[in-house]
Amino acid sequence: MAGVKTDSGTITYREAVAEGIAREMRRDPTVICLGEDIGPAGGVFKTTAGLFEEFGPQRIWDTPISEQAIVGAAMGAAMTGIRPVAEIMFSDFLACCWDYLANEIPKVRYMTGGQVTVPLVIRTANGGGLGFGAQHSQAVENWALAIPGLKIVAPSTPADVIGLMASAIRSDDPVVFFEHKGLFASKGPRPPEGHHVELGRAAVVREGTDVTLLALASTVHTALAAADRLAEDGISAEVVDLRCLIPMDLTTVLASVAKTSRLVTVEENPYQAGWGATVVSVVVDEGFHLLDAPVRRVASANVPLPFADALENEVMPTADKVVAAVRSVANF
Amino acid sequence: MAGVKTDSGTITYREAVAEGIAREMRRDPTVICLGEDIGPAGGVFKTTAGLFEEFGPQRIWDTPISEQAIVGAAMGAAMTGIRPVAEIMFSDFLACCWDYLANEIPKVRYMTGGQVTVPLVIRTANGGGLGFGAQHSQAVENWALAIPGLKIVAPSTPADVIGLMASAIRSDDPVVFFEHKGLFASKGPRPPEGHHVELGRAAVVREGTDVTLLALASTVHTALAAADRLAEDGISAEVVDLRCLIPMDLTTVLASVAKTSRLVTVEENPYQAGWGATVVSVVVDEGFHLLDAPVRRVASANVPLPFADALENEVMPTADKVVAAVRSVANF
Amino acid sequence: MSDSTELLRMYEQMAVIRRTEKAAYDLFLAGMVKGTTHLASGHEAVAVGASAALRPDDYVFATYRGHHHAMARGASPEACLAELMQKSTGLCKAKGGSMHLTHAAGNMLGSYAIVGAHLPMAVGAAWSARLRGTEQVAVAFFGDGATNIGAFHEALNLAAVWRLPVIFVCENNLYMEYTPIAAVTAADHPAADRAPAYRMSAQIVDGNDVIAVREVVASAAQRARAGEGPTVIEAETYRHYGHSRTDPATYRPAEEVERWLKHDPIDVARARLEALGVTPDTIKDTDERASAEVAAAVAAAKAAPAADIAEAFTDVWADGGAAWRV
Amino acid sequence: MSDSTELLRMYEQMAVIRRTEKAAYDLFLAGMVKGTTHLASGHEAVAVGASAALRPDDYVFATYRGHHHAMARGASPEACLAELMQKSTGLCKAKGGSMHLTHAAGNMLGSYAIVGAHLPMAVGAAWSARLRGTEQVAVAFFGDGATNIGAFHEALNLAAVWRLPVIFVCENNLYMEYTPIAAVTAADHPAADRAPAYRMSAQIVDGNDVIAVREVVASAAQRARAGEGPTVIEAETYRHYGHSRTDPATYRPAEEVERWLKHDPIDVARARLEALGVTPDTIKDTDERASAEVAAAVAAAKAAPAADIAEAFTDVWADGGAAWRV
Ligand SMILES: Cc1ncc(C[n+]2csc(CCOP(=O)(O)OP(=O)(O)O)c2C)c(N)n1
Ligand SMILES: Cc1ncc(C[n+]2csc(CCOP(=O)(O)OP(=O)(O)O)c2C)c(N)n1
Ligand SMILES: [Mg+2]
Ligand SMILES: [Mg+2]
Repeated sequence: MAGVKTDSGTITYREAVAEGIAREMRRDPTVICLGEDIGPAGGVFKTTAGLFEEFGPQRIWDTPISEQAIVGAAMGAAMTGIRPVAEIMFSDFLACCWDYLANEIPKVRYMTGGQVTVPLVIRTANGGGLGFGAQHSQAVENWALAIPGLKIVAPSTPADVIGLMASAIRSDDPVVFFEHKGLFASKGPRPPEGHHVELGRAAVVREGTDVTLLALASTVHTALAAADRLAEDGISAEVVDLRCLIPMDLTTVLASVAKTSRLVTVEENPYQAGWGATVVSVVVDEGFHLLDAPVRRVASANVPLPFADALENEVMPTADKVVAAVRSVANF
Repeated sequence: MAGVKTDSGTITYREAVAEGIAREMRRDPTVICLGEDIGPAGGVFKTTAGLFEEFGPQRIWDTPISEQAIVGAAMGAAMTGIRPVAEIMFSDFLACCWDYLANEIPKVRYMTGGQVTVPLVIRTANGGGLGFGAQHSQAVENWALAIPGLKIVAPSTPADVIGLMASAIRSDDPVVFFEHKGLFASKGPRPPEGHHVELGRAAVVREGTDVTLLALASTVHTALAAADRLAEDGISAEVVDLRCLIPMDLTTVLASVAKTSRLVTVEENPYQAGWGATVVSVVVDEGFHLLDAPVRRVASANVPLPFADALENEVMPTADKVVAAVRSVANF
Repeated sequence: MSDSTELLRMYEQMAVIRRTEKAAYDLFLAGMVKGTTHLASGHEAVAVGASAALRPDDYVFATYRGHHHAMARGASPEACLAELMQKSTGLCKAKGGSMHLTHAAGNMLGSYAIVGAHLPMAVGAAWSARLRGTEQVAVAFFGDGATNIGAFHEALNLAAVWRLPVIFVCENNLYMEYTPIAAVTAADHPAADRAPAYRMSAQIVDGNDVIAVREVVASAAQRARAGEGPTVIEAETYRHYGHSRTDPATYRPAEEVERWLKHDPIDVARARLEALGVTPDTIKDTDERASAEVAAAVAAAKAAPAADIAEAFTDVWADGGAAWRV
Repeated sequence: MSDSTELLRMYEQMAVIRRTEKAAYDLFLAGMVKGTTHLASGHEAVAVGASAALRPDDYVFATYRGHHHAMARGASPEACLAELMQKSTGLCKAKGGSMHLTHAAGNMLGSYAIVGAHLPMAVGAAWSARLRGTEQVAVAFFGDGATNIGAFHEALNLAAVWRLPVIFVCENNLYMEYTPIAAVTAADHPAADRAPAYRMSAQIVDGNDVIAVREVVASAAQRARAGEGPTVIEAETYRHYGHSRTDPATYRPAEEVERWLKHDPIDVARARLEALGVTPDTIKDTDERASAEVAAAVAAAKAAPAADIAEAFTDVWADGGAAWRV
């Protein structure tokens, strides 16, 4: 085994995770990874494949099943000169170490009056659509959004995985990095060495004039599929990939709404307390005059995620649902 | 000590907690309490004062500092014929057992196809304004809102504490019951025996015509104070106490907005991912045509809570901030 | 029941479980089972031996690797397979899937997929039994990997402090997912060596010997019912497949795998049957009955209607519905 | 430094801590300190003894009851009192308060108010020291009550598996808030009796004897620096006040309180000084110097400007700001 592959051309989202980490580990010897089965096994999703071979056991650490110890130790290390990249295997398990994400990591800088910083990344496989059932399928980016003091990243393409991973690892602030399980097999161009995407810059991934579709990670693809279908009806949808929840790029969102006058959010997290609600509340405050129609949110239903494919599809956002939502506001 | 006091007249919010629990414990022998220091000590906030004396150690259980065991055991007991009322001392500590609130309790009924029910109440002291610092002051009702499958209660008055506690304990669904630390000393009429407030019914606590102030728990009082001041300016504010986040009484909210055409939410949780955002997103969807002005949200700032009073005041919602928000939309 | 009759019943139960899981595996390869599945093949004696020592009203809590526990407590192979195949006749209406098999009718109160989370639940069920005065026992089955998570510690301490009728049965199969438990645990016996930290007694048992498991669980249950508190049992066993369907388990030394395959719980039981004088013909009949039962289950599950889409919006609340707003 | 010089230094540090906390208490009664405060009076020898055994670059993590640890690692009484009094000169700019005293300049990396949460952090700091090859040690101080929470278990296991240079110092003061630890813990020595579960060695020490504490921490630190892994130390001590300012601590038997007050760590140190031949005059001078230092600190803290409101919106991010949006 030759470590992380670095040949050019295309790369999968899955490979991009390992590649993004490897690029930073080559740059900075203080970058250290820890997590369950991330070493010789290369991770349950193979998102750390090759790292152990390239960097060895002093930089890639297999841990016990101890989410609190993983994230708590990462925090202690981050306070003392290391840049840990901690993996929480499935994002649902963030609940097992939530105290660290909610009460410790994001608060210690503030409550010590700036005495300590916590430059760490918590990576985790997020999202549904794979039939993993209620405890292994959630999109929980909105949990993180509830906590001031965390930066939140959720890339939709392999290039963004690499570019945002660079920024996340170099950031002196704690970053929660959501890798979408449903995108691991997806492919895209491999970005050049040094590729880097600033945190808090949304991307207009498709231009349009009639409605803004605001999306994140998996739902960027849902929104793009919907936009294709809408184009057939003569509706021109602009698709904005938010990329990060914090910093939240409301400038780009408001600019898009200024152009389209209509907004539909496409979220995988449940409707209740989803991130789209926060965006909408800002738009209806600061951009009220821009809006010509009701704002709709296409999000997961407010139920746990069911196992069966057909049921899961029923409760998750789909292009069909986005198309229907857009049509319902297009006539205003 | 004669157990929980039951004399008539007025009652504090703090006493109402114990009284509300006691009334249900007298009715139903399967209601059992557990938590840290809730027994002979009567709880750190004295919200269980008298229960141990009246019901004894077989119904009031002191636990180790083991939030996961408290809530996990409550769950196991709830599945097997007991109605546990578990206390998590400060709501911030819900993070220490978040897996149970996020992944276990709210999902098990669904994922077993309805085979088991989990009739339990998790009570917790919520909110800031007392100088307890970043880890003991948060208003985290929005964390719970992120989780489909939990009912969420946050009363603003002693009578509602008792009435909603009755409904919460009798509910066959899991209920998170947020008691506001800042309200413990507040007083109100003691409701008669049998008093009961249905879950999911907002209350219009002050009628008005110009703007709807939507509030919860502590912020109901903030909103009422603001409404008094606005009245002096000739602005008639309607104040709606949401009482529960789930079920969410959007019927009452939409009816109020239909009347006032303006909405300002008053939330103690941080702005980012606050419950008001979800309400606003529904209003701007289903009630878009009702709105005459931007919707504003007065919420806590997106920072951890500082210790010093003056700083805490700076980041939390106040009547001043509500008045300013209302004035800014009144001229539209 | 004579010793051999009871053992034959256990043998048959193990045979049915083994064949059901094999069917699940084959259905995977045929594309008829999706999502993830964690087979318990190799662990059957733990479930069957423990069940044989319990009362029908005792409570059982299991992990995502829980097919054997659901079936040992009475879930039918058909309902289990139908669940995996996303059929409306599934044990959980196809809403739970492999990782959440639950058979409440047999007081098997769920399979939980967050490692360790169910240990406090079992403590709570035992506490409830005490409160209701029923002399029921609660059993939590869990993996070696679960012994390093916080919930394990909190559950064992609370059970010990309250002297609750709960039995903690660790199925030590030497591995977490792909990492040997020894590499990440500061104890030789991850469960048993921790029991003294809670002043709890512990037993290590051959988890592939259904009789040994039954005995040790029976005596723990007896102590529990007598008010003598909880017990830790560490059952040494091995999984025949990889961690989940996508895992070829190449991280395990061939010699180790071979040694354990030679100590197959079904073979151990068969040898015991033979020693008790049960004839090869009787055993063969039993095997055939098991095969026939599972074949019928597969056929029935295949023929069953697909999961009902309307079920996506039921069962959130006790009223059967999913309404979050008024 | 001679034994008596070093002891006198420690004695003075304890005297300063004791007086600072007494001042905090009095300022409470005078309405000049708000919020909640957990005094460590009675625990001074643990902090001072441990600090004396550590290098300046070793790491310390403490709990909400952490005034003594902050001061033992060099935080000034003035900065601590100013913090409690919500002054801009406070140790944490009045943003942390009593429960979060932090003195990063002395590698005292925080006081954490969620029970047990800092134990994994200390493990992480020790891991970092190992990675960086510095031979630094990390020490986590925690209460007896913290030994029943999941993070304790996860931290000890990870520290043991990775053989990290971390010392877990339990300040066993017999009580959680109002509940005796014995009532909710399945072990006589809540920390020390758990150490074997992680193949870790444990020491029980008189936490009111500053010399004894220093010795036991020194030897644990030596082992840690030599790569011999973590140690659990259980320091038996007692708090003089209630749990927090609102607690009169009536749940403690009078006889017990009296016995412990007679075993005051400052008295123990004084007796040791006398045995070493230090004169009463020298001790009196030391006491007076401590009193003067604290009186000056009180005066300075009182005179300091109130917390700057603008600070509400700084220090969220490493750039010093609090912007959540673009
Ligand atoms: C809290 C948590 N962390 C991680 C996982 C991912 N995971 C699932 S199974 C497993 C290994 C569990 O090993 P063990 O407890 O020995 O059980 P076994 O699979 O061997 O039966 C892991 C790490 C999880 N489900 N829950
Ligand atoms: C996770 C968590 N649960 C509960 C509390 C509330 N609480 C604060 S201090 C305390 C008692 C702690 O006792 P111990 O660990 O013995 O420390 P001591 O106060 O005696 O120093 C409790 C229960 C908390 N802060 N964090
Ligand atoms: Mg295992
Ligand atoms: Mg204590």
